[in-house]
Amino acid sequence: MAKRESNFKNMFVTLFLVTLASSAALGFIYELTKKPINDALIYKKTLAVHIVLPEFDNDPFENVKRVPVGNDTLSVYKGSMNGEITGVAVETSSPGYGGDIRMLIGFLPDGTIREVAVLEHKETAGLGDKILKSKSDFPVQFEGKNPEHFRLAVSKDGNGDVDAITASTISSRAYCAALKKAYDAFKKSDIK
Amino acid sequence: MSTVVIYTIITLITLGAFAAMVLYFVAQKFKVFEDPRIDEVEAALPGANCGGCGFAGCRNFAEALVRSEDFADLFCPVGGNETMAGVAKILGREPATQDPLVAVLRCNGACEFRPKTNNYDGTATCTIESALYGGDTGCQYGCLGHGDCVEVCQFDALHMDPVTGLPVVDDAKCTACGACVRACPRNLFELRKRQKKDRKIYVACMNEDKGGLARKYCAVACTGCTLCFKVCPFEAITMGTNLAFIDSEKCRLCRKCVPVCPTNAIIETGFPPRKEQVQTESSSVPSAESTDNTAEPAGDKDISKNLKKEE
Amino acid sequence: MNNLKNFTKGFISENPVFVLFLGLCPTLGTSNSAINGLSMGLATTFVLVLSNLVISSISRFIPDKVRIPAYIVVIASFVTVVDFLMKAYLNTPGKNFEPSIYDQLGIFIPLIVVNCIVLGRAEAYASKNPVKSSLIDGLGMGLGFAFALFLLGSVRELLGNGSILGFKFIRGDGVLLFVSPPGAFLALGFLIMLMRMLNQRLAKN
Amino acid sequence: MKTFSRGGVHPPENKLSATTGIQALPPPQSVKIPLSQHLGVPAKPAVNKGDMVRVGQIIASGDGFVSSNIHSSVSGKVLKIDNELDPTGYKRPCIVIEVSGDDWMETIDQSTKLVKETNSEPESIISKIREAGIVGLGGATFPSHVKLSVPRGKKAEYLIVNGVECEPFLTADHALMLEKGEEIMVGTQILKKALKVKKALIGIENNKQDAIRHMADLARNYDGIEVFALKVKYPQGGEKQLIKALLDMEVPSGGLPVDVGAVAFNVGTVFAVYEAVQKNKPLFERVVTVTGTSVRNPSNFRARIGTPISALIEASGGMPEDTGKILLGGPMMGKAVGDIAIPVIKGTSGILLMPGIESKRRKIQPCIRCAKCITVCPMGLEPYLLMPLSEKSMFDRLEENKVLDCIECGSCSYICPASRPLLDYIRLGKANVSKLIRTRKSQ
Amino acid sequence: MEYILIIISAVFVNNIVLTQFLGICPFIGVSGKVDTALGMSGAVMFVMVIATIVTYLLQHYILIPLGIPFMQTVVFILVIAALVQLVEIILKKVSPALYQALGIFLPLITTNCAILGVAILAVQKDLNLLGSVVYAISNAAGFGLALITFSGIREQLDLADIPKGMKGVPIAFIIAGLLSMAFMGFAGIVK
Amino acid sequence: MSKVITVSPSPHIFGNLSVNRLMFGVVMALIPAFIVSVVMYGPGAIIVTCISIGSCVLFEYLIQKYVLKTGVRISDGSAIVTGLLLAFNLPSNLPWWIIIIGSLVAIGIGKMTFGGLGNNPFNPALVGRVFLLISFPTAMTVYPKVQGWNTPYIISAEEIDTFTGATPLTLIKNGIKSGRGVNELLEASGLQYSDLFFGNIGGSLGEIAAFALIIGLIFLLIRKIITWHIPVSIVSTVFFITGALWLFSVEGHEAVLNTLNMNLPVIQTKDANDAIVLFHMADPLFHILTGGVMLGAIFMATDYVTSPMLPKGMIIYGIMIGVITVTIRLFGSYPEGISFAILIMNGFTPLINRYVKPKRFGEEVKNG
Ligand SMILES: Cc1cc2nc3c(=O)[nH]c(=O)nc-3n(C[C@H](O)[C@H](O)[C@H](O)COP(=O)(O)O)c2cc1C
Ligand SMILES: Cc1cc2nc3c(=O)[nH]c(=O)nc-3n(C[C@H](O)[C@H](O)[C@H](O)COP(=O)(O)O)c2cc1C
Ligand SMILES: Cc1cc2nc3c(=O)[nH]c(=O)nc-3n(C[C@H](O)[C@H](O)[C@H](O)COP(=O)(O)O)c2cc1C
Ligand SMILES: Cc1cc2nc3c(=O)[nH]c(=O)nc-3n(C[C@H](O)[C@H](O)[C@H](O)CO)c2cc1C
Ligand code: SF4
Ligand code: SF4
Ligand code: SF4
Ligand code: SF4
Ligand code: FES
Repeated sequence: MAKRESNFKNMFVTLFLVTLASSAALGFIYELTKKPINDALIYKKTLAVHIVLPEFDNDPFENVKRVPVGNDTLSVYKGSMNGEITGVAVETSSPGYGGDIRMLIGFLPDGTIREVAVLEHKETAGLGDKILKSKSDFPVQFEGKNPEHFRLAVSKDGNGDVDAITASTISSRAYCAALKKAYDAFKKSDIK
Repeated sequence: MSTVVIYTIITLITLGAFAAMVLYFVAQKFKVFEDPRIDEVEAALPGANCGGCGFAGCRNFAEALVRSEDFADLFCPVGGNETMAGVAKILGREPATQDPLVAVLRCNGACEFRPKTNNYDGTATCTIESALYGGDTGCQYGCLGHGDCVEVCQFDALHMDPVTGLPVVDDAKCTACGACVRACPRNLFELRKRQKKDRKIYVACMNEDKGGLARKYCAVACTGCTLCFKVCPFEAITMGTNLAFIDSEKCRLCRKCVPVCPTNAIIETGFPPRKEQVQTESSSVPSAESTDNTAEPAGDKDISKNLKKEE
Repeated sequence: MNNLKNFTKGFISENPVFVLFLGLCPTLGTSNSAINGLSMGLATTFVLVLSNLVISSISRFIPDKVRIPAYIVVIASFVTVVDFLMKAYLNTPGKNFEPSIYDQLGIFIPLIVVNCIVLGRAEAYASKNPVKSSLIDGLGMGLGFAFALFLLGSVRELLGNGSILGFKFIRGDGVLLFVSPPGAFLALGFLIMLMRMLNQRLAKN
Repeated sequence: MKTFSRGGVHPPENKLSATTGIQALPPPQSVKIPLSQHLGVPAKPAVNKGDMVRVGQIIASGDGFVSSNIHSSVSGKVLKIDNELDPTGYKRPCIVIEVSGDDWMETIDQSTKLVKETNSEPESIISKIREAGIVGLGGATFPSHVKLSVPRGKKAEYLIVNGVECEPFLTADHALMLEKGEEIMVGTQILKKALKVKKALIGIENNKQDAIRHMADLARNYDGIEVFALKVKYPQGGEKQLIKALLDMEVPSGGLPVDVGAVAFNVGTVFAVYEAVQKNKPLFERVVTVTGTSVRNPSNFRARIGTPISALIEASGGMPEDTGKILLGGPMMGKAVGDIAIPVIKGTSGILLMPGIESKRRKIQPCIRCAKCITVCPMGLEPYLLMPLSEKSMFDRLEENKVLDCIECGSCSYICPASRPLLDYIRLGKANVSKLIRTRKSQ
Repeated sequence: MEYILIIISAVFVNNIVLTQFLGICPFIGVSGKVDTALGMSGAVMFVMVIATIVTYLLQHYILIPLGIPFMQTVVFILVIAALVQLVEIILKKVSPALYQALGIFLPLITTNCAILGVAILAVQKDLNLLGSVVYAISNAAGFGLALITFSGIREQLDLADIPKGMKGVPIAFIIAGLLSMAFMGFAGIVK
Repeated sequence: MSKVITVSPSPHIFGNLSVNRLMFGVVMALIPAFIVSVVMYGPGAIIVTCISIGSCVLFEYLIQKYVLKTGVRISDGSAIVTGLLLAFNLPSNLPWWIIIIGSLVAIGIGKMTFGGLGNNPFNPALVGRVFLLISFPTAMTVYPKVQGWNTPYIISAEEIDTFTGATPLTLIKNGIKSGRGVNELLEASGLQYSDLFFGNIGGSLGEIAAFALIIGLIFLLIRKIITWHIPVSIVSTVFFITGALWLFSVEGHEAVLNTLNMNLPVIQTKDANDAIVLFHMADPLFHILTGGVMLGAIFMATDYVTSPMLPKGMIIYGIMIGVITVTIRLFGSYPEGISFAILIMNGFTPLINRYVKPKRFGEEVKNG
């Protein structure tokens, strides 16, 4: 009986010590890594803007404009250098084959498309996912084009200048539609 | 220290302590007794699950061992005495000892000695063939050669000899598990006491036909002529139905019986070659054989030729 | 020599993935590319080595009944540390917006804690052996695990994407199935078979 | 037209000897009469080496529960009682008799006159049948007196007479029905009386139109006997299938025909019963078909038990050159033997000589799960499954899957496109499972 | 509707074993026989639901209020380990029959990714308590579905002659791969 | 008795069925569909079929001879059937190397890893096809337009839009996705039901002509190679489920309103922006005539090795295949689901076989 008693005490004490040590250590390390973790999160959030816009020194997440286009409302971020606007990023989306394709589009002040980042998509691997720059050259054809002159529709449909992805017309159409929406928002937002 | 660290510490410690306490008390309350020795014994067994002990696997055997009063009938042939001693130590009992055994094949009816009388065309397993009829040779006792025994040996101790068409036991690998004994429909395997250097002397035949008939279909059949029986100084040989049997417990490996066998049905292994003098002894075989009234003259010549070839 | 053997056994003869079939979930889940496999393997190695170290040095003081909870707390703490570190330093998305390594490994980082290799090694080896050999054992097993993941990741990446560690050998896509879930099972199945044959070859010689 | 509902195959019928009638074969020079011609323990010899015996004399008595008496089929001297090759393919005890003359016991009524009336009581009929050593001539050689003693608590209601003869080639029953129809009718009445039943049903397959007509004509003069034509389908002659076809009742799994109130006898058995009861003649001869595609004169012989099959083959024109296989019985269930010195026994319904090319089995291929074997199995079993279970010794699952219900009809092996030896393994499985059950029971 | 989507998603589209790779060890380890697979599925269902409820409560009433969600891993695994042991002990005493059927699998479950994985995923997906329970049940069902199907195939293959090198685990992975490939057909049913 | 007598257990005679006869029967039954494919797709159909059969047989030979060393058994013809059916599941312009990968997967992974004929739990041809579909989605979803003998085998990237088109199912599915009605789509494409029946549509080699497949079915039934249970249960399940749903779709609603003057409700869902979406779908006849339903139901789901053994099991299997097919077609990403459905149910076949047993003789005692 006595032995078991002390055994229980032993168990209790051991667990107590182990948990004490481990939780103290964890708490401590948490404090240490808190800052780098936060930095990484912030970088991740702004990465897309960094990619699509030319260099800027403001915080694009201040003064976000909400611009209604059709029955949707798009967010428009602007980037400026020394107070001068260097570009405008528009968050847009359109339904593709597998679901909504969400993109961030960077325009230069004159409306030229600078760079497109796909934030989220559910297109099929090997087909629709060629909208990603890492998978094909499809997105490259938009860079440096101004939708003013470059018609944002697939050539197959007869009213556009876009070469669609083979066997993925739907994704291509969605991509164009999203871009068009963004351009409309860009124009409406009147950022100059 | 920030509050986060303090909260961390408090939460984890509380949780740990709580878990420990609950577990401890519940464990006390809901205790079920299961003999922990079963696990220990099982760990001590070879784990081959071969069934050689007569139980359905090692765990089953372990349970039986733990439950048993003594080990009288319990023995693991694979692990042998060593394992049993280990088990006995765990259970604090006297180990059962048993002389190590080894399987031998009691048929020497290789293709050359035992011509085919018909052609078997069914499924190539011994059990199925023997259920159908006496086999494709005139001997209905001998090996059928489809290797059911080889199939069941888990220790890779058996393989078919393509020339003789008979299975061969690899003494080094045989654990005397007895699987082949159970598998052979002709009951050709016997577990015999292992002697040093794997020496063995045994009658490699199970043919119960009368001598002449036996000889007619198989040149190396035991004819039941009783010569070996008469020559054995240790009464190790008994006569069955037209068949001699050498008891491995009694046999002292004197080798006297081997040369007297007129059909070379007694096999000796593990011995050094015989000296010249023995050969003269063996040349007296034909004369001894004449006491066997059923022997056919034609067979005589064959046998003596065989004997000469072997020596 | 003995230490060397202790160290190398985790690679082929006692490889946790190919031979012992432990830690299969992360193996399958994170091997869609070589770099992911390698990262996961190294993260596991980190936990394995440190927990082996700690456990073998404190095991003497731990009563049997609370052995497992105590070990789990130790291991889980190291896992959390890895989680912190990766979240801080391996959490940068790629140039083309590919998810960060931390995001790709996702749920499998906290799950290191239930990886049978870690607890298994703690139980079977570290708790019974001195610190130094436990360390070597942990390192060997961990690197063996990492090796397996890297190998599987490379195979899948090569077949599925035509690249290794992101370095492309072909234009366009590969056999896409290999980077999707079924490919993980198939590739691992065949790799285990090959490893088996290799082991047999080795055992014979 | 009636038939059984599940499974069955249609092997080519090849009834070559259907119209040849029955020839009596004279006793050979010597006979070998095995002591075990029935299920159950072998009979005990009642004569010694050197004794003189007469035709019909009891030479071995069956004492066991399912054992039966054995009578000498010839007159002459007992040469020896020794192990001889018998139809089992093993050497087993036989009484070898050297024939001299043809001296019948005087108790036997040798006339061919039909004796219709019987005054015997059921008990004395059964004891006469036992004395006469009658066993089922349909193949199973189960002692008939045992079948007639209905176990307590069960009641027989129908007597089934099995004139189906569904095995290809065999015509012994067919010939018997044509020549001894009247006797069979009387035998049926006797059996009805012994069983205390009112109805007898005779089933005959439709490929024996003449026999159906003949028997139906005769039956009109007898009370409570009905003849049914059955659609040709193997294995209609299996008693469970026959009962299903005639009465639309299924003998329960593991049960006996009496469980559904039926008792079945082969027409040959019925004829033997007639002879035993009315003529006092024990069972020492039977009708044997000798046939085969290259046999010169396929015939039906009335042969003495113990006659070596070589004598019958000789009588039908000799062994054809191309013979590759010798079967006792039909091609579906018959037993292959390796020697022609083997004697005819009570259960030998035919001798089939198969040409060498036909007797080779085809190469085994993997099972393609075509389910043909399930479709043809009259017992509703799954042979494709039973075979590997037996091969891999999974006895529990074999038992679960009713391996013991298999009647060994061979339909599954017959149909299998992959030439799998299904029945070989199923038989093995049956043997192993029965062994298992026996040890379980004894424990 | 929302719950139906959770169920379809977890059972078919994102099957926990075949596409999420959780609980592979028992999937490979105890799938030799259909009966065992049934037992294991039951045990997983039981533990998964309880564990998800407990961890949900811990997460939402202790870790988040105290501001220490990073302690998730440590706390969850500790609780799950204790819980499994508790269930085992109680089951053994209270219902030996159930213990025979399920209990023998319990030790396997402690170190099973599926339990901890589902607990963490349920939290990550921000489901409410009922949602978490539905999520746990459907994942367990998905696990059971995959495991039982798989054991059926393996039992059948016991009777076949698998090439030597493929026997056992390799062939199990091939089957899992093909099964997973077949289940890819459900892609897109739940967006 | 000149030679040695043979002894073997009974039975001693055997039926004249054999594995290669059965396989050859399937090949015969596939010939009408092959002819249609050649008529519609020209040389491409022949090239794809030859490469597929040739490489399947070759891989089987090589694996049996050099890897498994079990002895070569290609003469049983199962590899030919696999090759043929694999080809029938591919577009007629598939590059040769993809076909070879498909054959390698079908034979190597789908069949030989399990020990070859009779042991594989999954249909080898479908394993090959689905593998390719997932691995090379572009090549596997671009079908040449029907141009008879002039259809090119190799289509360059530039010409892809002119020479290729979608299958009817894809057409409808994509159309519905972009919010258009089925009738409108059918009209725009000029598709007739007779085209569906006689194969004047885009698709895999073997799936286009329902009539040729039905001829094959009749042949298989007459020769007793298969029973009706699987094909009939699959096709009728697809028909009835799509039929029932169709009644509540925009198209069915219209049709019912026009013919019976009944006003059935229409199923509605909401999209991401909370807008109401009306349910569109093609009619049941369209669903059974298009895609691989016929090919799958008649030739692939009936594969002995991978389908249940008993009629009852076959019907359960067939119904489930139908249900899964329709589910994938209407709700999944893939326009066609029969391949997946068959593979999934292949996985359940052992369980079906385990629990569905034949009625044993004497199982229930009918009389007291
Ligand atoms: C499995 C599968 C996935 C598909 N995924 C996509 C996709 O991601 N994006 C897309 O636009 N179309 C996708 N499609 C649709 C087809 O490729 C369709 O044929 C095509 O969009 C229309 O044909 P076209 O591009 O040649 O005009 C998919 C089709 C299938 C079968
Ligand atoms: C042990 C045993 C007992 C039997 N008892 C009876 C019985 O009491 N009544 C009966 O009609 N048949 C009995 N039979 C005979 C069988 O029902 C059956 O007729 C016999 O096995 C031959 O049938 P078969 O030629 O179809 O195989 C018995 C059989 C055996 C093996
Ligand atoms: C597959 C099979 C086929 C049989 N065919 C016949 C047959 O054609 N004729 C026959 O009389 N008995 C046949 N029998 C034997 C019967 O089942 C049964 O044993 C017999 O009718 C009982 O009568 P008995 O005891 O007089 O032999 C067959 C048995 C089996 C198992
Ligand atoms: C009726 C029937 C249908 C078949 N269907 C297929 C099939 O769909 N795919 C295939 O690879 N083989 C098929 N085969 C051939 C063969 O059964 C197949 O290769 C085996 O699955 C290989 O083990 C079929 C054979 C038959 C008799
Ligand atoms: S010894 Fe027995 S089991 Fe072995 S091959 Fe000979 S007969 Fe068969
Ligand atoms: S030879 Fe026989 S007794 Fe020896 S190990 Fe093999 S099976 Fe067992
Ligand atoms: S008939 Fe033969 S091939 Fe067909 S399922 Fe039965 S065993 Fe298999
Ligand atoms: S031999 Fe047995 S398993 Fe085969 S068909 Fe006949 S009853 Fe069925
Ligand atoms: S690693 Fe996931 S269950 Fe073992």
